Amino acid sequence: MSRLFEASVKDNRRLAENHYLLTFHPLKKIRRPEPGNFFMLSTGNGLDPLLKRPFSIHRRTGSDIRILYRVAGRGTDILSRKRPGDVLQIIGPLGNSFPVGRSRKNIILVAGGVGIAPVFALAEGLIASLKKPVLFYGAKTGSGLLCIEELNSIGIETHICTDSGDTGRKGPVTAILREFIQGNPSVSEDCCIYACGPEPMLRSLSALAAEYGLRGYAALEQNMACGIGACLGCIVNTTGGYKRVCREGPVFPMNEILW
Amino acid sequence: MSRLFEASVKDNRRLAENHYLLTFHPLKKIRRPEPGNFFMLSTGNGLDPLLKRPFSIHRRTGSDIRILYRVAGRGTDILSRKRPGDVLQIIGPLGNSFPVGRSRKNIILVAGGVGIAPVFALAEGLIASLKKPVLFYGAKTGSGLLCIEELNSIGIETHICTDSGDTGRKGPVTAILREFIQGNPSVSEDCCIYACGPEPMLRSLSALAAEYGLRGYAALEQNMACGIGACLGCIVNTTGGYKRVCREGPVFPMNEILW
Amino acid sequence: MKLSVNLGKLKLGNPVIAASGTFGYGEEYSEFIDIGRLGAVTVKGLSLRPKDGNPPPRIVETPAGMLNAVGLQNIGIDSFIKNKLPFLRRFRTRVIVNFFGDSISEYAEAAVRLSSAKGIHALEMNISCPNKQAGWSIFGTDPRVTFRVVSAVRRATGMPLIVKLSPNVTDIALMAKAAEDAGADAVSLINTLTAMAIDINTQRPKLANVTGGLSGPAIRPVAVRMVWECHKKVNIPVIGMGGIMSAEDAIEFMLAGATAVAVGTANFVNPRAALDILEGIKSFMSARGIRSPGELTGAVKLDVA
Amino acid sequence: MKLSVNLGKLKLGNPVIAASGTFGYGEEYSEFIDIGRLGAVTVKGLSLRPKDGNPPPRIVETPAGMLNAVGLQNIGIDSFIKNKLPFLRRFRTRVIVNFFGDSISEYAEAAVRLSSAKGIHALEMNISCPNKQAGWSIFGTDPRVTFRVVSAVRRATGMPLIVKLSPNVTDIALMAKAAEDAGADAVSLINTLTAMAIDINTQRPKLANVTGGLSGPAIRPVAVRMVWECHKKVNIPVIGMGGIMSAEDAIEFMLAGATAVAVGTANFVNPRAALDILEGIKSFMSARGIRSPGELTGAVKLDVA
Ligand SMILES: Cc1cc2nc3c(=O)[nH]c(=O)nc-3n(C[C@H](O)[C@H](O)[C@H](O)COP(=O)(O)OP(=O)(O)OC[C@H]3O[C@@H](n4cnc5c(N)ncnc54)[C@H](O)[C@@H]3O)c2cc1C
Ligand SMILES: Cc1cc2nc3c(=O)[nH]c(=O)nc-3n(C[C@H](O)[C@H](O)[C@H](O)COP(=O)(O)OP(=O)(O)OC[C@H]3O[C@@H](n4cnc5c(N)ncnc54)[C@H](O)[C@@H]3O)c2cc1C
Ligand SMILES: Cc1cc2nc3c(=O)[nH]c(=O)nc-3n(C[C@H](O)[C@H](O)[C@H](O)COP(=O)(O)O)c2cc1C
Ligand SMILES: Cc1cc2nc3c(=O)[nH]c(=O)nc-3n(C[C@H](O)[C@H](O)[C@H](O)COP(=O)(O)O)c2cc1C
Ligand code: FES
Ligand code: FES
Repeated sequence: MSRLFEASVKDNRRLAENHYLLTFHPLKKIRRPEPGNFFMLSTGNGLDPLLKRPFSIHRRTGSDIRILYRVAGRGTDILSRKRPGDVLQIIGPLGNSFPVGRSRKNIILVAGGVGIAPVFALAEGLIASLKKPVLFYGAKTGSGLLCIEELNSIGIETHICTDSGDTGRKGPVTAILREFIQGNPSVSEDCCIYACGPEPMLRSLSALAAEYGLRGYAALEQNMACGIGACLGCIVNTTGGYKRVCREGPVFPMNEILW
Repeated sequence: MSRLFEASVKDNRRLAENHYLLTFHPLKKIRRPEPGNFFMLSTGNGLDPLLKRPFSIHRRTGSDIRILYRVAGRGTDILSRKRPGDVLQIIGPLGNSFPVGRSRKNIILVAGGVGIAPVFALAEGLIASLKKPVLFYGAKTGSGLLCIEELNSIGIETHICTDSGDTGRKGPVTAILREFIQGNPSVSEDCCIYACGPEPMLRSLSALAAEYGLRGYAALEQNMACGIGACLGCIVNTTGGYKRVCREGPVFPMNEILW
Repeated sequence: MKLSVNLGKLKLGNPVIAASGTFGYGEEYSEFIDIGRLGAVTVKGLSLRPKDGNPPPRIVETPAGMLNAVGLQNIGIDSFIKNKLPFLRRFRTRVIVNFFGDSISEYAEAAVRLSSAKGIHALEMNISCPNKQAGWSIFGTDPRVTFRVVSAVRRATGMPLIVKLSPNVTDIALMAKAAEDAGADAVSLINTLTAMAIDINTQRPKLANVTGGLSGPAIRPVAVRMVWECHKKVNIPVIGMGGIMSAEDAIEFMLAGATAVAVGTANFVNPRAALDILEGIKSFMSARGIRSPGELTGAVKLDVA
Repeated sequence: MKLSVNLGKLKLGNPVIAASGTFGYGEEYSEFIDIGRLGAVTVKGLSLRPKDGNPPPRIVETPAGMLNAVGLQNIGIDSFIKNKLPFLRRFRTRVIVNFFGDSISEYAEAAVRLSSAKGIHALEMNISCPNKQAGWSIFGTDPRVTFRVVSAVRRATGMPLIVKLSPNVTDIALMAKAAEDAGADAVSLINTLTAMAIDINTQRPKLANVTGGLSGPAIRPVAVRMVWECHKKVNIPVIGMGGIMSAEDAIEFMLAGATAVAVGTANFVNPRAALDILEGIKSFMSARGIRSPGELTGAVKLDVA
């Protein structure tokens, strides 16, 4: 099963300002993606934009794959204008996935903004295997909180907050999590955090985890050219030296990342 | 009325292998294009392809404009995949038009392949003003003969030929025209030829016209960057020196062109 | 908010210039934009006598760029002054005349001739056009020769003098320095990169002239680097150009060290480009509370974040 | 139809090579294509000691291209021989090892070390990487220094020796000549063009290293021109690269004078690119009745049509 394939767009809908949900149908059988894995998608039709763009698996429905994305620049802008029937060149699934092999009692999920994309995939998988994760989900404003209905429908306990305070509690997601941990001292026993979001959020989350001695994993982002470990473009500095986000990651133990 | 405008694609249909008919609707009022005029159309959505592509006005229906085009490379390939609702950036109408001001008795139109695009526009105009042009139309094979039905519907006398002989008479359009001129000595009185097609065709047509002392005009093609006379990229060598196809042309008196 | 910038003795109302060879003699674009609103219009390169230029094909598209081998076709200085300059004089915009010669004395003579015409605000010496044959290119690739030809023109004219540099060199800052030392008021860069494309079906070069100059967004990262290198090396203002398509691109050049920017190939793609870019720069400045374009010039931050 | 080509003493089964730094150590692509079918695989540039390379961000996209400032990160020659070479030995493909040093003696020592390893078919000296600091770049920009470093390596190894040239020079043919005179078996070109991009929001360079190397289709017309210039000047074979995305592009380089071609950035966009290009060249040759790739090399027609 080659990880290079074409897919046709089945649906591409706007969820909120600058945020879209794309469903694509692989035109051949592909490997089953795990939460944390990502795909490299072509966007344009000429030589500009040139490189493929990385997006996390957000959901699987049958053989269809969904990605949830924010329009961040040229490539995602062009992507947002794809219509059903358009064909994409894709590489994937790529990278490692969230390590949930060992069962843990207390699973804490943390997402910031469009970082909900892979965290949702993980949540859905955990709930399917009868785990009871708790999700902390933050965004700048309420309109940046995505797929709230989907979250409700999988029935995950969700703590919501926004910087503006217009939806959920006001404040950064790490502050809400800190209160939660303080109010539930037992969570630190056999607990694991899985997170995805903007770098500042992940950085302060790492600090929080270190403070309470909690284990945790974060899915990182870095500019990518190849997505398969060849260009050495996507590195992150870790306690074990430079590592490739596309190959050794995108998911790294939080305590190994040198922010 | 600026000649820079946006238009939405209304229809884009395949007519024959590699040949398409695009109908676009200008999103603001534009100048009325005359037969021979052309438009510069954007094709891609990034910076590659970079330059706009020139296409002749083929037909007008109300405020909608039609162009008839052959997929010749990257830009036209991308164009062929546009769908209704897609938006194009366009400059035009540009260039001069076929000079039909003075009425002439014998009007001969000559088209090769997709060169029918502007010749049809001219034919339609002539017939609307109650002239009786005769059209000589050649292509490699029958499948390269475009808009035959439209030609029938405007009721123009059409002599068809193909290189392969699978449709119409076998041979180059200039050979058929030569026979016609020989069989109708009176045509040379007050006659004018208007032509568009591949360069070799136009070249031998010029020679034929010179031989019989016929006046004629040809619509030329040349690589273009700006379409408005600024880049000096699109020149053709004439008895009056280098001239810009986009500005002094695309229609030139055949006897002035130095092939 | 102030928009004006100084290029030595030349003062522009704003930092956006139309690049030589891409804006005709100004007329062609006056239908699309009010050219009077541009900081300056640079006209197609002129020589003492008119030139026919190269045979066609002269241009070909390449990935995110284009090659041209127009070959310096122009109507000649006299005809320009008589037939084109009067039109340009009607506008507020500054008129920069790009020119070249086949020898040092021709350069100087051209400068003299242009200096006496009314309505020209600055001269831009093209020592970098890659389309001329043979030894000619050394004007723009050997700093000693550059120094000599610029010095000769400097002696010949009191007008603001801009030297347009070729990117086809190992060390562009050295060339900028030579121009500065010879008395140039500003340098402009980059001209096109010498390049080539071959049609694999005919096995012939796609340009009749075999090689041509690459312009457009493809070359922008090279141009930004060169502007940055020159800005560090010389004390005269730098006019940045090469693939500017948007206000963002223009600001990138200013951060790298450009006092003003020129818009070239973008005019072909969008005849309103130069003005759209000016508007974009204004919005950027007002959104950031930047009071003068000079605050952006060379403001790239190189310290570790 | 014969596909093999000779690069001096090095014989390749076909003219398509994977370019250094864009194909990892071969392993990364073996899942997508049978790397044994490539003419050669060039591995990421190696040095005597492992190198960490530059901090992130290391890459950024630009119009029809990309900048990289990987900074020559590599696992070092010893680890390569021990951990990566055994995998490559399993394939029919030729293995070209790209390497560099910080001094002439390091270059020579690296060549000696690599020459004793089994399964390496040729060495490619990178004298052109623009990512190193300071005076280093003169290995690839001053023909006298190029002559000296290549001569030293030539004395150190009997293996086929390819010299990879920098495009950041005024006269690339002069550099190719220096390499030839010093005993190189072939030259490869082009490496990346030194370039820069600035984020206008943060006002910081988009690369942590400030400047980086531009690759991809954007640079192809410059690369084709340089291959043509070198082919005219030297008698050793030229390996052409720079923005090759398709078989057409590869053939364009061959017509300009390349004996073989290398595929770089295209691998990132399409991991099957190198093999697709090989297939395309084969179809082109058989459609035209071309019996050997050599018939294409330098076959551009320059006579007037
Ligand atoms: C493993 C991984 C998974 C991701 N998953 C998602 C997701 O599920 N949803 C989502 O909205 N976004 C995701 N991103 C971020 C997404 O890839 C970028 O927002 C996108 O590449 C921006 O492209 P652009 O052309 O719109 O922006 P531009 O800024 O125009 O892009 C220019 C270049 O920078 C690169 N780039 C810019 N920002 C990023 C970034 N944050 N990460 C990586 N490359 C970047 C682009 O790939 C491109 O090469 C993910 C990134 C990584 C590395
Ligand atoms: C005034 C004028 C009117 C035209 N009208 C029509 C028309 O009605 N229908 C039609 O099918 N074609 C017409 N053409 C030709 C059409 O412009 C080209 O076929 C088209 O530009 C090819 O673009 P491409 O990207 O598909 O090809 P590519 O070969 O990929 O294009 C590469 C570059 O070469 C230029 N180019 C290639 N061939 C031509 C050509 N023959 N003329 C001008 N530029 C060319 C392109 O514009 C582009 O810049 C006209 C050309 C001109 C000059
Ligand atoms: C068609 C064309 C003609 C040009 N003619 C001239 C010229 O006459 N003199 C000159 O100094 N530069 C000339 N240039 C170079 C441009 O002024 C500019 O330096 C270069 O194109 C890079 O900018 P751009 O990428 O924005 O086009 C020409 C460029 C093009 C594309
Ligand atoms: C990410 C990256 C890493 C590279 N590393 C090396 C290297 O280690 N040694 C070298 O000689 N060239 C290196 N190159 C240059 C390429 O081998 C090639 O010369 C250049 O990219 C032009 O070809 P392309 O446009 O097809 O990529 C690298 C290029 C890229 C994009
Ligand atoms: S993206 Fe190329 S190594 Fe990770
Ligand atoms: S296309 Fe620019 S002058 Fe004609």
